[in-house]
Amino acid sequence: MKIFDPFVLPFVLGMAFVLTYCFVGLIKVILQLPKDDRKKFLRSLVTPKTAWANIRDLFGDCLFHVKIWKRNPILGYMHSAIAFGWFMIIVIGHVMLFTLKPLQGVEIEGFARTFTNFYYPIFFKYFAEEGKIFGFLMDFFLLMIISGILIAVVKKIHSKIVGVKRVTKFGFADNMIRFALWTIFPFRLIAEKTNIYAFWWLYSIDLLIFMCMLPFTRYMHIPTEALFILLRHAGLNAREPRKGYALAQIYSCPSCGLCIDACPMSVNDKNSGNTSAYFMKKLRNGDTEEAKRIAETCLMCGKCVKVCPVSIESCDIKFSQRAETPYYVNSDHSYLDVILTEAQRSGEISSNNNKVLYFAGCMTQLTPKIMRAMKKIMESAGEEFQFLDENGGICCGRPMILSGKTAEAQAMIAKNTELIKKSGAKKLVLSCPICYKVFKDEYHLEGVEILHHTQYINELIKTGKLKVNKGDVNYVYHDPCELGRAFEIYDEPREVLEKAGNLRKAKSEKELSICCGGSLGSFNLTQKERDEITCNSVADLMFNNPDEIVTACPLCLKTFARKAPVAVKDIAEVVSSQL
Amino acid sequence: MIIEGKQKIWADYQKDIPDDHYFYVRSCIRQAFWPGSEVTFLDITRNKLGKDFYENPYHTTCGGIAYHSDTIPQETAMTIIARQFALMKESGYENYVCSCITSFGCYTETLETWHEYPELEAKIRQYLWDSCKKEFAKPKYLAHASDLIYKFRFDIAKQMKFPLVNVKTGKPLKCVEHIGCHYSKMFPSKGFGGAEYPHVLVGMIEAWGGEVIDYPERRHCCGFGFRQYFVQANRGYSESNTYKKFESMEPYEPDLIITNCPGCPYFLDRWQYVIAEQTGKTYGKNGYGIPALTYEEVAGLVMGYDPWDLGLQMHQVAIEPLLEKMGIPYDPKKKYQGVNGKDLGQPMCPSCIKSV
Amino acid sequence: MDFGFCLSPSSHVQMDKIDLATFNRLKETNPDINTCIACGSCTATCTAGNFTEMSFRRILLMLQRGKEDEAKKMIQRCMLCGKCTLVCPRGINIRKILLDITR
Amino acid sequence: MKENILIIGGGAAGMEAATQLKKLGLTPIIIEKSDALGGHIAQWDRLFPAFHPAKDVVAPMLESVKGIDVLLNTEVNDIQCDADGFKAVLTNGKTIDAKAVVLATGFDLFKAERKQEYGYGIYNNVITSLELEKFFRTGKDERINNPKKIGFVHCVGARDVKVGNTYCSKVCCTTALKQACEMKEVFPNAEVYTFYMDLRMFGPGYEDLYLKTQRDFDVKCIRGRVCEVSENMDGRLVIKAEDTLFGKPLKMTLDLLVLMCSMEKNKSIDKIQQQLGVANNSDGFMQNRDMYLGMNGTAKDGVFVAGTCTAPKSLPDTIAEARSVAVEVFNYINNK
Repeated sequence: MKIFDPFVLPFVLGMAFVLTYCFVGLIKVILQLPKDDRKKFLRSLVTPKTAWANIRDLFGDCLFHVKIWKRNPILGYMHSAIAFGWFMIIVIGHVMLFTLKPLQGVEIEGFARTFTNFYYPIFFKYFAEEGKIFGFLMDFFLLMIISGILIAVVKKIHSKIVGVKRVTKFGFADNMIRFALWTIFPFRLIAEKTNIYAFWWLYSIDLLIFMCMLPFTRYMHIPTEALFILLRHAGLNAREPRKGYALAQIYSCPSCGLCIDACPMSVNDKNSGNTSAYFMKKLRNGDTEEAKRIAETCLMCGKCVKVCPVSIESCDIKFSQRAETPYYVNSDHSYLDVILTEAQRSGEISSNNNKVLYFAGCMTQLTPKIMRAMKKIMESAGEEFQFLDENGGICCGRPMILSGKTAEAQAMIAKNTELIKKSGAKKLVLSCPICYKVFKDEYHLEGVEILHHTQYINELIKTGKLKVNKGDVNYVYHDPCELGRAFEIYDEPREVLEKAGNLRKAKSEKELSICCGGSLGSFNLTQKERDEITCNSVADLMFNNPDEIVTACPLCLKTFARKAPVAVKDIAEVVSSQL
Repeated sequence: MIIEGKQKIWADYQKDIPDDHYFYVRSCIRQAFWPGSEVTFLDITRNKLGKDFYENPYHTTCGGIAYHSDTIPQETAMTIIARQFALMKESGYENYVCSCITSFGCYTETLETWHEYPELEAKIRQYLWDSCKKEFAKPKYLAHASDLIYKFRFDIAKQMKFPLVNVKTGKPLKCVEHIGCHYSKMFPSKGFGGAEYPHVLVGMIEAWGGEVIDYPERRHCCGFGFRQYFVQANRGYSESNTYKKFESMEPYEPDLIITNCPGCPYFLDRWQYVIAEQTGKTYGKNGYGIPALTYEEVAGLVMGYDPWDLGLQMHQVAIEPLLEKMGIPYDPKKKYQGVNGKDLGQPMCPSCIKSV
Repeated sequence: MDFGFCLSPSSHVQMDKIDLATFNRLKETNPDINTCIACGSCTATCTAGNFTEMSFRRILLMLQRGKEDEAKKMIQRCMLCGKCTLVCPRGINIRKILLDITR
Repeated sequence: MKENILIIGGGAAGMEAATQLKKLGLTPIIIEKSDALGGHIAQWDRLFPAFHPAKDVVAPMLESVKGIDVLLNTEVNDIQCDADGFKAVLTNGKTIDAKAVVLATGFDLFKAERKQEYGYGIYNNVITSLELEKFFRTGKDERINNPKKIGFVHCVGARDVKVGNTYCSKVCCTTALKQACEMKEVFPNAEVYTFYMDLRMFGPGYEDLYLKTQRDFDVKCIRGRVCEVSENMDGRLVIKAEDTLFGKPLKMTLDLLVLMCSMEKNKSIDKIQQQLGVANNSDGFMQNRDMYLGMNGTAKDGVFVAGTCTAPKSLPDTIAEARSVAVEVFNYINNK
């Protein structure tokens, strides 16, 4: 009985390398975590709730690729065939190792025993018989993997057949390791079936190539994703673009390219290089300049995060990347102090806490029709209300945060908070989702209910304060990024619109809605590039030929108005016209 | 620089004034700061050239300083001017010549205003009658004293003893000409050469052998500006104008500055001292300044008048280096002696600009 | 010696002596920066300009006239809200330029 | 008697009017005081807004007047009007009888030396827009020696009560930007500045030219009129202006200053104009009957006007007026 053959050495070498690398990487990531995060992480491992989620997602995401299945069954099959099939082969290999006991009668103990166990399951058939049941299972999963690989080959040659418009473009290393991956299993199959000695070598060498290249290519996502799932469930946030949690995410990105098609910028092929897949790749390759540029080009619409099969929070990483840019001019918003007293002196702020406080926001100042509509709605509903910024207010701070200047935003946040608290109001209504996002995330307004006007209007209708007459206009609703994807406020606006008229569907809705292109998130996009995005988004909204496009964001409104073939209205405007 | 282009303009801006029989009025500032200049003017015109220049002892200020400092209204200034014209009429003269540029500006402005608004002239006529029981006649010709020296420049050149030439090198002296703003900037046609390229001083320099320097800030005001000077806190503005001019002319290394305004030689002279005290900078060679002279002083120098008779000791910037360049003999001991040989006492020496 | 007054600095912008390094750097990445027609929309709509002297139009001019320090001082007022970019009739990416100036 | 139409002026307006009148069956006669047809436009190199070669416009015009009587180096000495029409005595002694007269006498370029503070004719490196155009045509001008800094002054002799012209000369803004771009083409490393009071980009494609001037040619437009020009020791020009947008005066040294001279009424025709009884308007140009329906007519029956003799105009406007005057003359002759 053979217990060793030199061809196992390449595999053993590769395996040893990749295990060492992953172990060092794991330690590195954990050490890089800020202290409080590390504690959180360790605690999450033993907390039953998160532990269960970990197990569920490790199987669901890593092996079965549930999320990809949901999005694209063919790709789902491709991924799970390879991942699950491979996993099963390894599992069955080990099961065989212990049940069939191929080394019976050979006395090997200690290190040598461990050593043989290391490679035995991988080359089982060369050393021992599998038996019928195991033989069938092994062949079955091997063929399953090969079927997955066949789909991958088709996808590579002609991605549209499997429903993918754009695929990530790879460099030499990524192409090479992919070729290695594709050939591992056919070689194994041939080796097992023909027992031609050379193929065992080829098989082993392929494994060596794959494992040695793994840490330096996108396939690193296979081991890293498991760690990432654990970290994610611990509820961490990326604080630095290339360290700790972010590092785990960077290596977890499989460069699958699903975000490329999802990204609104991809409407222009030139800009599809600015999508998250490439961002992660630049970070992985240490190309800081490019990563920085992409981070600052991104619209921050968050769609890539929603479609990511690995749930990589690329927007957070982009934020942390933006925060790294040094600014040599410090903000000075000390003038805000004076405004406060001025506003109080002019009696703009009174302290009647029955009132609804309305904050229009900077962008709404440019679309006064929203303010007028809100005024009319609140009057009709018999609400007592007060404007916080009728004659121009203070920026909410979100644009500063989007620029990576979180600290600088605090001045504005503090002043607005003070103004709101001084008003004594218990309900704050906002018209701008950009404001809404920062008010929800960064403001500490305990005891004040913060509502976007879509929610507020819906509430007024539901409580009977507002009567809306149903008209016969066909509306399509555009979900603003910072209302929809950020807070999943999908139903309220739709309920409101159903009351005011007929709601038609856009081609992409809710979490798949396409950014209007006007986002403050991007610095670098030119007007022309933004216009392309807008046109694409408009076309998507016009899918069912609505009479009017309705949105709930002043910036979307202004942006769409430039390019839409039909009237573009804010939801407040629609409601106020149907009173 | 295309000199033909300037010559064309000079030919266009020639004014018609007679060369004799003038009613002469003095300048408040000049008779105080440069007393030799007006004396020299009368001496040259009367005694050297044999012209009739009458000076009436009852004439007064034209009111220009008060007018430009906003302390009297225009009607008051015009009434003062009307009185001067009445004196001219009473003395039997028709041609009026003034020593002061500010006055020249005021007279021109008054005559032009009366021309446009005859009712104002009638009103002033009434004011003058009410206040002095005098009647005036508008002068037939109005001239500035520099216009006449310009007109006589070739006659003066004939009597010239010391041309504007450096006796050591034989090269013409580099002369900066500075025209008082009120000479022709308000009414370009009233000045020889117009407003942009006035010829009145250029003509003298050329006739007397000097070389004219045209530097970028040539047109700029000396900085007097009345209000800017009279309020102490504002004097920095005044000084800054002079500073700007000197910074601009410095690379040309001028030997002297000729002016035709009362304030300009004063400020171009005195501010050199102040600039030197404040910044340590002097614009002449070897720690000296650049002498800023009146046109009469220059005429007197070229005609061989004694420098101290011309009153050149009244200048802050030492005149001696210029006298040496021109080869004009002078007695240093007499610099601070009065007319009767009486010692006037020596002024304090400034620390940064050479005074001897 | 104290005269009770002193030379006042020239109010002239000395175009021969100004340093345009920052403006030229910005021009490389934002070629539209030259196309400002000084309409003042950015200033009129500016959230910070509602309370302060903040004016992007002037900031651009300051950079073109070598008054970089003044420009950087004024930029401190900016809240980066982006209204200026929305109203610019020449489509200048003002917000990006504002950020780039401070880098 | 032939239906002679006397056209005074052989520039764009005169040539185009003659061409159209001939097509309408009348007999135009062009009187041109210089030795060639073409007028000012023939001295131009390229036209705004799209850098179209001027000769591509002038050449077909010259081609189409072939066969029309043209008297070069000739002016009208005397003109009389009677019931039959007009009797013009020319400087060559000939007399021409005509049924109608078209004044297409065009404009004179403002004499830049009149704006003394700019020092044209005094400072070597101050040139006019016309001289720059000649440089573009011939590549020769000894004053243009690889300039590093070039300035353009708008409104020289226009919108300026000090020179007696309060009107806008209409085409100089666009011409200045065109020439500024062309200077950048010839001297890519030069810094080019234009000093404008308003930029009046009134025609199609003009605003695009303005955008291109700023963005692609990197020409710097400064709002403010140059008020003073002097020469420094190196013979370079020192100019002063106020940057009115910045609210501060500015000073800079230039190697070349181009004066965008305005259009003024061509005064060589004054005597004939008087004899014909055509008055001047408040800008000193010829007074047409009215600026809408009567733009080609004058107070005198049978006397018509076309082109820049009535106001500063662009070439397309001039050509349009020349064509319309032909129709007016045709109707006049037929309704007589």
